[in-house]
Amino acid sequence: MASKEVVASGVDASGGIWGGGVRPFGVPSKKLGMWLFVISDALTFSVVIFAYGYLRLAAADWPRPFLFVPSIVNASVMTFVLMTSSVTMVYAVRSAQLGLRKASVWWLCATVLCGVIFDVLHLREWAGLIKEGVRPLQNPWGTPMFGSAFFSLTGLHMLHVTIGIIYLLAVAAMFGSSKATADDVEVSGLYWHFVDLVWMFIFPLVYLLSAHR
Amino acid sequence: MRTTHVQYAAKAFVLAGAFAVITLHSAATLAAASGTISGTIKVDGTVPKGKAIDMSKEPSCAAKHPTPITTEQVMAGTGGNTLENVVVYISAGLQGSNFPMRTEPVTIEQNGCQYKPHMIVLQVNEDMKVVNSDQTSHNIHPMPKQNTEWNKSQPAGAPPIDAKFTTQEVGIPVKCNIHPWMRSYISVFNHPFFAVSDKDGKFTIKNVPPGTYTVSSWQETLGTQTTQVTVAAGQTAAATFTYKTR
Amino acid sequence: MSDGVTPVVHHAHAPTSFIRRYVFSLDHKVIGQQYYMLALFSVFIGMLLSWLVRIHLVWAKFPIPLISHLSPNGAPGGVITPEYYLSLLTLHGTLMVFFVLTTAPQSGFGNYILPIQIGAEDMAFPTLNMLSFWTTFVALVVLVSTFFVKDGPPISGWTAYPPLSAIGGDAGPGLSLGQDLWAISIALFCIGSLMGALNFIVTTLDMRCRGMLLSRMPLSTWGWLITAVLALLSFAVLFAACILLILDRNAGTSFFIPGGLIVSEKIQPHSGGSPLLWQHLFWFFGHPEVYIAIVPGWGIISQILPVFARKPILGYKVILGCLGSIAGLSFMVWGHHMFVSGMSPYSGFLFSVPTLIITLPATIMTLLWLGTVWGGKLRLTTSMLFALAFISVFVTGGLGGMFLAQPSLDIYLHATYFVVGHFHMVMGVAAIFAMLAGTYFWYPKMFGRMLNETLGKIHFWITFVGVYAIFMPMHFLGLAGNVRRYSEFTDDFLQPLIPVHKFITVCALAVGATQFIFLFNVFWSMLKGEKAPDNPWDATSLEWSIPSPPPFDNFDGKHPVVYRGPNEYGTPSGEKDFEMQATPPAEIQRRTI
Amino acid sequence: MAKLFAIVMAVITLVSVWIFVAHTWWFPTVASEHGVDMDHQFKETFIAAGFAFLVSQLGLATFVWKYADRGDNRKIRIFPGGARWLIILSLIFVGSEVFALEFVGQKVWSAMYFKKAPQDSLRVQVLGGQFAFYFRYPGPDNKFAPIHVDKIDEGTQNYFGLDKSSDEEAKDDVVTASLAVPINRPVELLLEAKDVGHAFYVRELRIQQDLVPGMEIAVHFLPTRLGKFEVVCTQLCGLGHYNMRAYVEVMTQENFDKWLADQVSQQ
Repeated sequence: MASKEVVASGVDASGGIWGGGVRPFGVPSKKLGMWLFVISDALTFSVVIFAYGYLRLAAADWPRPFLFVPSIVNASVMTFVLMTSSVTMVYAVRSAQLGLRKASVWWLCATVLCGVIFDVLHLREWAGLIKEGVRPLQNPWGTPMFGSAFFSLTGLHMLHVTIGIIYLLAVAAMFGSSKATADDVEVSGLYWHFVDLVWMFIFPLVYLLSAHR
Repeated sequence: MRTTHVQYAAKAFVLAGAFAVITLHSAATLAAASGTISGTIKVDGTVPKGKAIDMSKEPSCAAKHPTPITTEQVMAGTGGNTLENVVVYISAGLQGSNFPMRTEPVTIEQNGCQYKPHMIVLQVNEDMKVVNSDQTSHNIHPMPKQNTEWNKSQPAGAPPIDAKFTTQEVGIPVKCNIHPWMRSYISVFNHPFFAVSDKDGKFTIKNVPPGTYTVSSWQETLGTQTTQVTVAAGQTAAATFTYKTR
Repeated sequence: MSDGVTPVVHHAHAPTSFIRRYVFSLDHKVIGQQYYMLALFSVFIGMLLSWLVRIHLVWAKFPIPLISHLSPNGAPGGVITPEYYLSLLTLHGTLMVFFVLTTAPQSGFGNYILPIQIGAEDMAFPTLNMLSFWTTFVALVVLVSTFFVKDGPPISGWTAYPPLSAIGGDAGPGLSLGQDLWAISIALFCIGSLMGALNFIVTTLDMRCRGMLLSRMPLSTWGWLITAVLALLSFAVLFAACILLILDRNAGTSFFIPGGLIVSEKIQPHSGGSPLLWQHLFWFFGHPEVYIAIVPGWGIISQILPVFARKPILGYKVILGCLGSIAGLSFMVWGHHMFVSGMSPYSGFLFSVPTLIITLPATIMTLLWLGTVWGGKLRLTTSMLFALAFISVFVTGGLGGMFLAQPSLDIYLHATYFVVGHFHMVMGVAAIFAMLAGTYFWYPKMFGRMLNETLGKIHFWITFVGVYAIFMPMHFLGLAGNVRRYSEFTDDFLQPLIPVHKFITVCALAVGATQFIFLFNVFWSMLKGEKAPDNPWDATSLEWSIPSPPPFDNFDGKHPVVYRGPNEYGTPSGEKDFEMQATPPAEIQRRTI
Repeated sequence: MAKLFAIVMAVITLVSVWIFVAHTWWFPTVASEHGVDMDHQFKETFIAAGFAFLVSQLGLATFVWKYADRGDNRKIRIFPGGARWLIILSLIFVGSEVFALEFVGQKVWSAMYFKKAPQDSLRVQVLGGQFAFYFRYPGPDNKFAPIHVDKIDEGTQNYFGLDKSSDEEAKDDVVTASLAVPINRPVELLLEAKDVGHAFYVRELRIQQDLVPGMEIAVHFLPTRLGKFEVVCTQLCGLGHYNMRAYVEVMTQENFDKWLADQVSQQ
């Protein structure tokens, strides 16, 4: 009886400094932590998206202000930039794992650049809408709630992108000066891909569904 | 040494005498120089009857009214052709700003889930007491435009609430958040020359310095009327207001 | 590193500076104690608030000393106004639900015990751990500060239903700045709990020592793990909801406010929102929250019962199944808080089915606990007494749920004292009994000294009888149609029930007073209590294989190895009737020969 | 200690059950048709719950009495059959309960909410506001005039913001501060709130329904007993919540007609 127990406990052969037990996922803690964060943050986003949908369905005349030119085009460009940033991120992680520090740092910077471009385009569009008279509780077209919902949802995403930019810069700096490991780059990648993924929901929901016709 | 003593005494006597003379003189002039404005608020047409208030949700108050009381937005005075609860005040023509503060205390009583009086008039920064004589909590809630809005509850047995208003404002509606039918109006003036018409629709404004004034009357639903009045020292000037009702 | 083993932050010696050691400490043990003390503070504040509430309910005109200084407007001359009653009620609810029921059993005991029980040196992210505590601390400060702002704490209850909570000062006192601070406090609390939950999950999955298979983890650890998952998923939702509420209040949005509202004779500048949206979001968090409060309790009880019954827990894996399934179901039943809220009656009907189905795992667990008690050799320590009493009050409270789970009965019972009695019994009393059982059980390990058993027994008996005397009558009041959240019972209908309220108030005062015995016991024993041995209760899990209190890095740099599950009781080998998880088989053989 | 625990638990259990059974505090007598089924439903639930309560509490008490450690060298005993029988037992208990209560016992719910109100029912609009209920009868034209929020004024008792000068339908609307309904005629209430959330709760009629701002929610019932009952607010609505109430009186048809005529005269 007892001897069997020993065998069972011997399953873990990894002689790490802590020699921990059997890991169900074999995931490094930081990565697992980031996954969990992504899960809960995804829920936070889905609440705001749910609220957006709830109000949109409840409203009789939800505005469809986005002309193909410039709004939809602009949004598509933003989408494209963000997807590009995902690709560059993938390269950053890959080269980090291959131990190519310099390359990885450059790819990270490219990703950050895309993020900045995204933010700039986004803010430009906000400014445009505000000039057209969109406020949290009024707009020239229809249901006043449009402004609240639009600004809250896209604003929350923009906040995430901005945080991501800072985060990636920090990681790039630390990885460059070898204070961070390839794992850290990969973890930051998880966050970045998640932010991009969220945009893939917001783009059709907020822009395409509200395209002017 | 001695001489100085004498001098002091002399000075003191002179000062005292001068003071006495001055005070007596000013008092005399004030009494002599002020006049009075008085008159009646008349109404032309039938005064709409108040609607009965259903107080069943507050048994302790309903018990105080064997016959259900009615809303007080227009109160006919005796004879039916005069109006009670109309505010009359000097709205223009006053010289200077520092007028004596009135002495009689201003109190709003919450009794039987009614505000008593219905029309409260007071001076800017004059103390106002809110008293609760009921066996239930009240919540006094003035809703002014110029002054700051406030909202205080007063449980049965709680001490009176002291309040002040800092700027002139006529007809601040007051409601009780707990008993929505309770309603009164507070009017605040930066001078002491105002009055409220009594049961016979009569009003009197005393100690008005001589001069020509614009006198206004305000009624919560029928609105404001104005007239010109000239007050002579020691005389009583008449001012009459007539409201029309459908 | 190839297989993803992560090095643990090694800090073999405690930092020397006072600040790093006791204030901004990274040590999970210190943080656990900090959480425990935070909860202790909150629970006594919350209790004093409930005293004021109870006194006001039955002696409305009785001037309460000192309180008029706390709030001259809220309690002129010590007589509590209706709105201040609601403020006290709101703060009582918020403090108890968030800062006691969510904090003590999970973050308090969990932080202190979980890493030791799985044989880890510390949490996976010590810094995150410290941050989560201090965020929670700030949240508490912000919440308590509402007592001192103009016109006092919010009056919208701990559920903060809009529009009342969303339109600001016009709706009544306390709804301007007080409500803002409330929302900010809760948002902060969400962040703190999310960080904590994340940390717990990673720690439990990644930091287990050699041989600590998932199937060998003590049930208390399982309880904390499952609770962490619940918290991770539900607080994320509440967080977003709070943000939307704050936006509605300050940024001019109106997610929760429909158009054309007239509040204190002003037409509100909002339109298009829906009050039901908040209710859905809040209760999507709110129901899991109930289990966040009670699941650690279940774990703790399932851990303590075998120790003092001297026999293995009955159906270890079945209990795991029950915990898991309840956690899963708890996300499908939020609608049962909204039967009469105007939500579609069909969904109301659908929500009631999973609600009643939750009874199944709950019943199984109760029967398994009874089965564990059956045929054991019960050592009736204070800890065990509270554990047994937990079973009793949990059953009582749970059965009340059978009534409320049915929409057709909820039509009558909703928002009556039946509900108050129900959730206090199951979520308040049961969870707190689990905490007390845990306190009497782990105090020797946490503070190195034993709690005084005599004081403990006095504390237990008055509390146990008292809670029944307080909360059972509330069920009867509910049947008689006594509405909750009323600051006075002024109408003829409720007059005859006031004697019952008087009885409840008296009992509440007595039980409350008894808790000060406990408080005294806790602090007196820290200094004067008798020194605790390593394993005072003959328990098996890892925390009892190390000195009490444990050394700074728990296992003194040694790496514990686990050879068996936590339930090896009543298997006499030599003089002992239990086997510790960490005892090597070789030693057992030596002993048995 | 063990005996004491057992006795205390037994006493608590029996006293609680006795108070339930003796109906020391109980529902006020029902006054509506669906309420009868509701009470029946409650009785069934109570029997099931009471049974479970007695068994588990007294079981726990006996176990503690019987199995307390008395220092003898008695061996512990594992529950015969382990968890299996207990699981089966709870499956049976809960299964039957869910079936009985959920699928048989939902008559009331469906009667109240799934069925529409009968055609001939008396329609009354209820408006909740801080802190009072107001009621509106549509009058002969059976139409409710539109509500003009800007015209709502409690000082002049224009609770529903009616504009009698311009709206034809407003002229015959009857606005009251307390509700009266004729007996044995179905009533449909249309519930609305003007400021924050409220709820409409009448114990004797066994109705409770939230009033949600921005929604019009309909409930219907059939009053079957004469009497004057309390309408109270059960959704926390502000400082006057405890005092937000009105009265509903179930009258004979002729009394109701008299009452209505009297109200018309007061408009």
